Amino acid sequence: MATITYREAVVRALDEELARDENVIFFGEDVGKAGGVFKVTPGLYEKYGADRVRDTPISEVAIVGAGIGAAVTGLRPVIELMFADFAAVTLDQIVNQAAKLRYMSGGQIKVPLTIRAAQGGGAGFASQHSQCCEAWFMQAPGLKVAVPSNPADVLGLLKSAIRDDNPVIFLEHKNQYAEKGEVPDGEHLVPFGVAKIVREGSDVTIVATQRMVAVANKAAQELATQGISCEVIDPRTLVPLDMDTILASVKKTGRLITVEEAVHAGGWGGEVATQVTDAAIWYLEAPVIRVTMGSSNVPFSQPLEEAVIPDSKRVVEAVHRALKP
Amino acid sequence: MATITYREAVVRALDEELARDENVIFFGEDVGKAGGVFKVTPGLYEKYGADRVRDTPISEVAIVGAGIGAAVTGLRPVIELMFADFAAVTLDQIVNQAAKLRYMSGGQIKVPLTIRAAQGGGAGFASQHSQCCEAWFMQAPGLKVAVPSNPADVLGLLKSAIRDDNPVIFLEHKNQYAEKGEVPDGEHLVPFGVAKIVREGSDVTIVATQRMVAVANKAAQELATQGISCEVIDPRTLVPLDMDTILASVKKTGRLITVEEAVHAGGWGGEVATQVTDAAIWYLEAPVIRVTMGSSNVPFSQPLEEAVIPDSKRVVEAVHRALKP
Amino acid sequence: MSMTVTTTLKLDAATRLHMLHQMIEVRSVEARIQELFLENVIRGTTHLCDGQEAVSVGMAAVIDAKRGDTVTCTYRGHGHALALGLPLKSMMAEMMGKAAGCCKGKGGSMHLTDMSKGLIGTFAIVGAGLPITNGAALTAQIKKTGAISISIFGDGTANIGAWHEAINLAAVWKLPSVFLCENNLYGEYSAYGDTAPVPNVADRAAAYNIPGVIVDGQDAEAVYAVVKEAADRARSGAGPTLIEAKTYRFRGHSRTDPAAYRPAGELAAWQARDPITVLSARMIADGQLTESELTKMKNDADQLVEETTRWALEQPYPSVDSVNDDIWV
Amino acid sequence: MSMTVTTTLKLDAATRLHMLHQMIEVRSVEARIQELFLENVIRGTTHLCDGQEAVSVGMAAVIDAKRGDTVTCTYRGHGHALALGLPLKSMMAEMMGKAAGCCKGKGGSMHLTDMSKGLIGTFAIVGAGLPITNGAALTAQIKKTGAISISIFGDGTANIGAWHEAINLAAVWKLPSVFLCENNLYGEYSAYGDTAPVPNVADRAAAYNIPGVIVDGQDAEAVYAVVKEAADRARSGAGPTLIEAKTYRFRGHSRTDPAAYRPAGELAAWQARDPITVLSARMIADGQLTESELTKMKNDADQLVEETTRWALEQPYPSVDSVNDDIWV
Ligand SMILES: Cc1ncc(C[n+]2csc(CCOP(=O)(O)OP(=O)(O)O)c2C)c(N)n1
Ligand SMILES: Cc1ncc(C[n+]2csc(CCOP(=O)(O)OP(=O)(O)O)c2C)c(N)n1
Ligand SMILES: [Mg+2]
Ligand SMILES: [Mg+2]
Repeated sequence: MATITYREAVVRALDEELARDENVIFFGEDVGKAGGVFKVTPGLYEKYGADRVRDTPISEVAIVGAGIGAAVTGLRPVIELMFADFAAVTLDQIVNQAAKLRYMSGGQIKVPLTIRAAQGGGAGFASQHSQCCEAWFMQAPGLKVAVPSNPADVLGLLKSAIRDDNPVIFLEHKNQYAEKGEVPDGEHLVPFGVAKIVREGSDVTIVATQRMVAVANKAAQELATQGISCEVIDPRTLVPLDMDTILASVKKTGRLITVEEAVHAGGWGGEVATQVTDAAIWYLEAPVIRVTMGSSNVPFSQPLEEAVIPDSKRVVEAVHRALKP
Repeated sequence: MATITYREAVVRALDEELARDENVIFFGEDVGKAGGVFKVTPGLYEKYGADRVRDTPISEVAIVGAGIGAAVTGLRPVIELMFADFAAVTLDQIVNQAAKLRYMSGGQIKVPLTIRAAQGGGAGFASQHSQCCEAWFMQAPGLKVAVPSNPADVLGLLKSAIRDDNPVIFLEHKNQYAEKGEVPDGEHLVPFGVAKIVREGSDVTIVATQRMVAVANKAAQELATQGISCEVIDPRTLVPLDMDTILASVKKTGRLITVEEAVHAGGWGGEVATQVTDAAIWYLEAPVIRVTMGSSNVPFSQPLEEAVIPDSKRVVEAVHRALKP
Repeated sequence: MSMTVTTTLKLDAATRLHMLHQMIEVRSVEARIQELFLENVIRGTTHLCDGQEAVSVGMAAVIDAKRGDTVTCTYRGHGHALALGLPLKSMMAEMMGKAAGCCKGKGGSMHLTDMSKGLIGTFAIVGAGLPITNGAALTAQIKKTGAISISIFGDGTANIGAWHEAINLAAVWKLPSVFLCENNLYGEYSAYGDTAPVPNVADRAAAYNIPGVIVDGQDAEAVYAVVKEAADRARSGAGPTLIEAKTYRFRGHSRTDPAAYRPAGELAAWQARDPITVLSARMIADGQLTESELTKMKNDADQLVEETTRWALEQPYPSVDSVNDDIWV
Repeated sequence: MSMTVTTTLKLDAATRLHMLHQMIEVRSVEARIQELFLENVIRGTTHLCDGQEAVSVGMAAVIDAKRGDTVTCTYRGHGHALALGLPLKSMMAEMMGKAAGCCKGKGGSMHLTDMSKGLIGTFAIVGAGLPITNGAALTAQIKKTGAISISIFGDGTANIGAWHEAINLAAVWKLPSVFLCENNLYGEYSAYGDTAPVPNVADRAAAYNIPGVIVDGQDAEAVYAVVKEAADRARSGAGPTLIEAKTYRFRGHSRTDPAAYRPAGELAAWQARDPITVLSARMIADGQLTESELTKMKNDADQLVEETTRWALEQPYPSVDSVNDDIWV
């Protein structure tokens, strides 16, 4: 067991897969010579050379398209879009092309492409550099979506993403890059579609992703001191989504709270909640509560930004409300 | 009361607003000289001239951007993106710029822009020309979203959209253009955020939009013959969303079914359903069921396309399930 | 500035005959498809290419799928697909949404695909194919296969961002990409000159420091020559070329377009340079073909298309259970 | 091909003094902002413009907000905003996310906006400002106000689709837009030549059949001259111009960038052509300024910035209840 940062987990996964399979290539804006804007990919350019690790012009449409075409013809490209917000300039290539080519071609085409991007707020980057964008991708059947919350999952999920024959959107939380965590020694792969029960509990089920996992845990700890037992679940991948684990937990606790660092409409919490209220409503002993950013944009000013992003206080309130007789 | 088509309602709304306010302009690909790819805008170019009604190059980013800049500086542009699927090539201008400029500028900027696009399947246009895209826009606070289901609402909502000081996404269903309906004589405005109870009922609440309203009605008629009374609600606008009307109905019926011509994840049904299960779960006597396209793309082949798009049979099944003791 | 190439290259009789044969077949297919649409046997929309067949066959003659050469094209792709070798049956069945179609009925007219023939995608979003061709070219560059990738698109496409980004990236990375523009004078119902500020699409090549070549799109041999030269250049590592084939669609943009926007006489003037006539006349002059052989070729093509149509009509639709197949690997 | 303009225009002493004063103020502000970031008084990120001040003041001297002239710029916009007249207090408060900021603390460094000064937006998405400038130009064209709109962007931006689409539309519609590129040799950490295949951004103007002009971005008067000419051309209805100002940022791309990628001596060479020195030397030579006056101007600027900083530090944050204000009209 070594302790590494979320950032180091990214580069380790890329390094291991670039070394393992010569068909793996990696490109994006300033990911090569400079080692990435988030300093996430240092050394890869020097180690694997200018052919396999490339800097690109500022051309997200061309970057994703090149990734698709290379994947269709036999490579396993990993591309970086830097800030996930920038996916909006190339959404067509992602949701209309990468996601649908296999379907439209009747299964002739395979797109083993991994698209990395950093999302999330909390650092004062304002409205155009702070969004959580998973919803854009969950709506495109054909795309898998990973949202790792810790270094071990970054490592294991990114390696699985690169080996997956489907296009994968790999969303890193930019405010977690410095977070440390233990990772197993040797090869570490985390399968898609397997949620992690981060904390066991019996009174309330809390589903959270990325930075919100820690927020949920903090709330759970505080609630434990009040004799309230929370089960915290991290889906780890949103497509595929491990509803079995979530449903089993809700059937046990009878209460569901989702915690999202995203706007309410279209968020993954809606998918989790509606699958639960369709399949397990008779088990529910409380309203299903979604803790989200509501209908807010991410402001620059610190107190305002802290007000829109869910914190443990809001999770605690939600749990109390769910437990109100 | 005149009877006009959904298509004619679009051009009537544009004509009335272009005539009423010289600040209203209209542009897009082939909307002028040719009268639009869906033959929705004939005569406007001849009537209002090449300055106010313009054909553009195939440049959706430039089109939306020009609409934003013109709106910010005092005009009330209406632009057409033809197929809503194409919004994916310019999503940044829509969700990162149009939606956020006012917020990021601390309220200095106003963007009275109306973006028209035709969405929906059923005509054999395959995966890249048949999507319902409302979810992309609902997730961007600052954008209003209209989804008219009949000629009167097209007329009244489009006129309201053009007069709105916020950016509005106006989604027409391309398979409804030929549908006829009555429209009031004289000026007809429909306010945003006011749902329409299309059919009153007491056993089940069915919320549906656009082509699914007719599907829900058909199911309701069939169910009526079985002694089951359905209330069918058409929200008409998804942002703002009239939850009061929906909640009142669910509190009366105790059962909620949403019918969407879209993929399950991220759909508006998730927003409706989770707001209900948060605010009114104690009124629910059945699982909340969402009838959607599940996790499918829209295929070309007719029998396959008919299989993915919800029909009245699936709605009837859902109602029966909701009524199962 | 771009240069105009008027080639005097003469291909051997066999190659010419093959090209002529393909063009005649495409012409016959397009006519039949239009009828089938009007009869509502085929649904949705279609974008016919008759008048532009020389581009399809000139381009296809350069492609070697075995080596890994690839092509991306647009919804106006029937001719390109057939010229690349997509079996007529697979295409006709696909047009009707039948299980025997190349895409199992899921793609239809706008998404013909045949990986075995190098046709890695037909894109219905304007400009979407160019960036993807770069990716195929990138694979060739990294794996040193000597393969190239050709992206075919129309004149109106030169105004969309994807076009600019893709050509720029290919130029910067010296990718073995070939950008082949079919300038048929219109983008939908808009004349080229109404939406672009430069006389020729190829004039824009200078902005990427790559060659811009204009060729007679009605002359299959001339198209072959410039595409071959661009392909050789790409294989040599010298990077991409932007080719503009001046051509014309004999029909409207899509099924529903009567093409009323065309000036009187324009169609007739272009029909006078029908690519089938251009090549067949040359072959007759060179003693490689007789009028009666030409007539027979046309009749044979019509008959083949008719038989294939009947065959396709009898094919079953895909089973409804297959609707969610092929979303995931 | 683009043409290089070396102007000999001499502005009057008052205008020169105003430009010099603004450049000195911007320089002082940027230095202070960098400190405040390092002290974590300002959060997030910032993109300083020192070294590029001549572009800001030369551009701003052409803008008449009263007439309706507008500007869109980028996250590297402090200098442009101040030169256009954004009050220093509004800016400093905004940098700290205070209620007194021009955007009430919601925008920060990357989104400075002042509608009253014609600054209709500062965009943090590369290329996003150009299409929006066209819209402002469209309003001017339709309302015949005689106004123009300038979009300012960097060299790396010329590779993104929005750039191509916007310049093309402006050329086709002959919009009164002016596209002003600050070529500071780098896009983030990438040298211009590594991501573009042409020597100059302005070389691409030919692809849109509009003038492409290269100007010394360290010479405020030269920048003024070319922007003025482009603005007059736009007002006359002749359409847009693409201007490339050759300049250099004296610091890294953003707060966290040590700019290790710069070749040795490059910074020094450009500092030798510091825009403040270029103009002040000329004024001293022309007897319009003395060394001591110059020194006093710099000290006064530092003092003003210091006072404004202290003022801003004492300003309150916006109330948390305001977080959802200004999403909707
Ligand atoms: C991004 C996008 N915008 C608009 C359309 C609608 N559309 C389909 S074909 C077409 C015209 C394309 O013209 P051109 O590139 O000249 O090709 P041609 O049809 O003439 O072969 C347009 C605008 C589209 N499919 N995709
Ligand atoms: C669409 C998009 N892609 C990438 C980025 C990240 N980014 C911010 S600034 C920048 C470099 C821009 O370079 P240039 O246009 O030369 O402007 P400069 O910063 O040098 O003034 C990049 C890549 C972005 N903000 N938006
Ligand atoms: Mg064309
Ligand atoms: Mg730069």
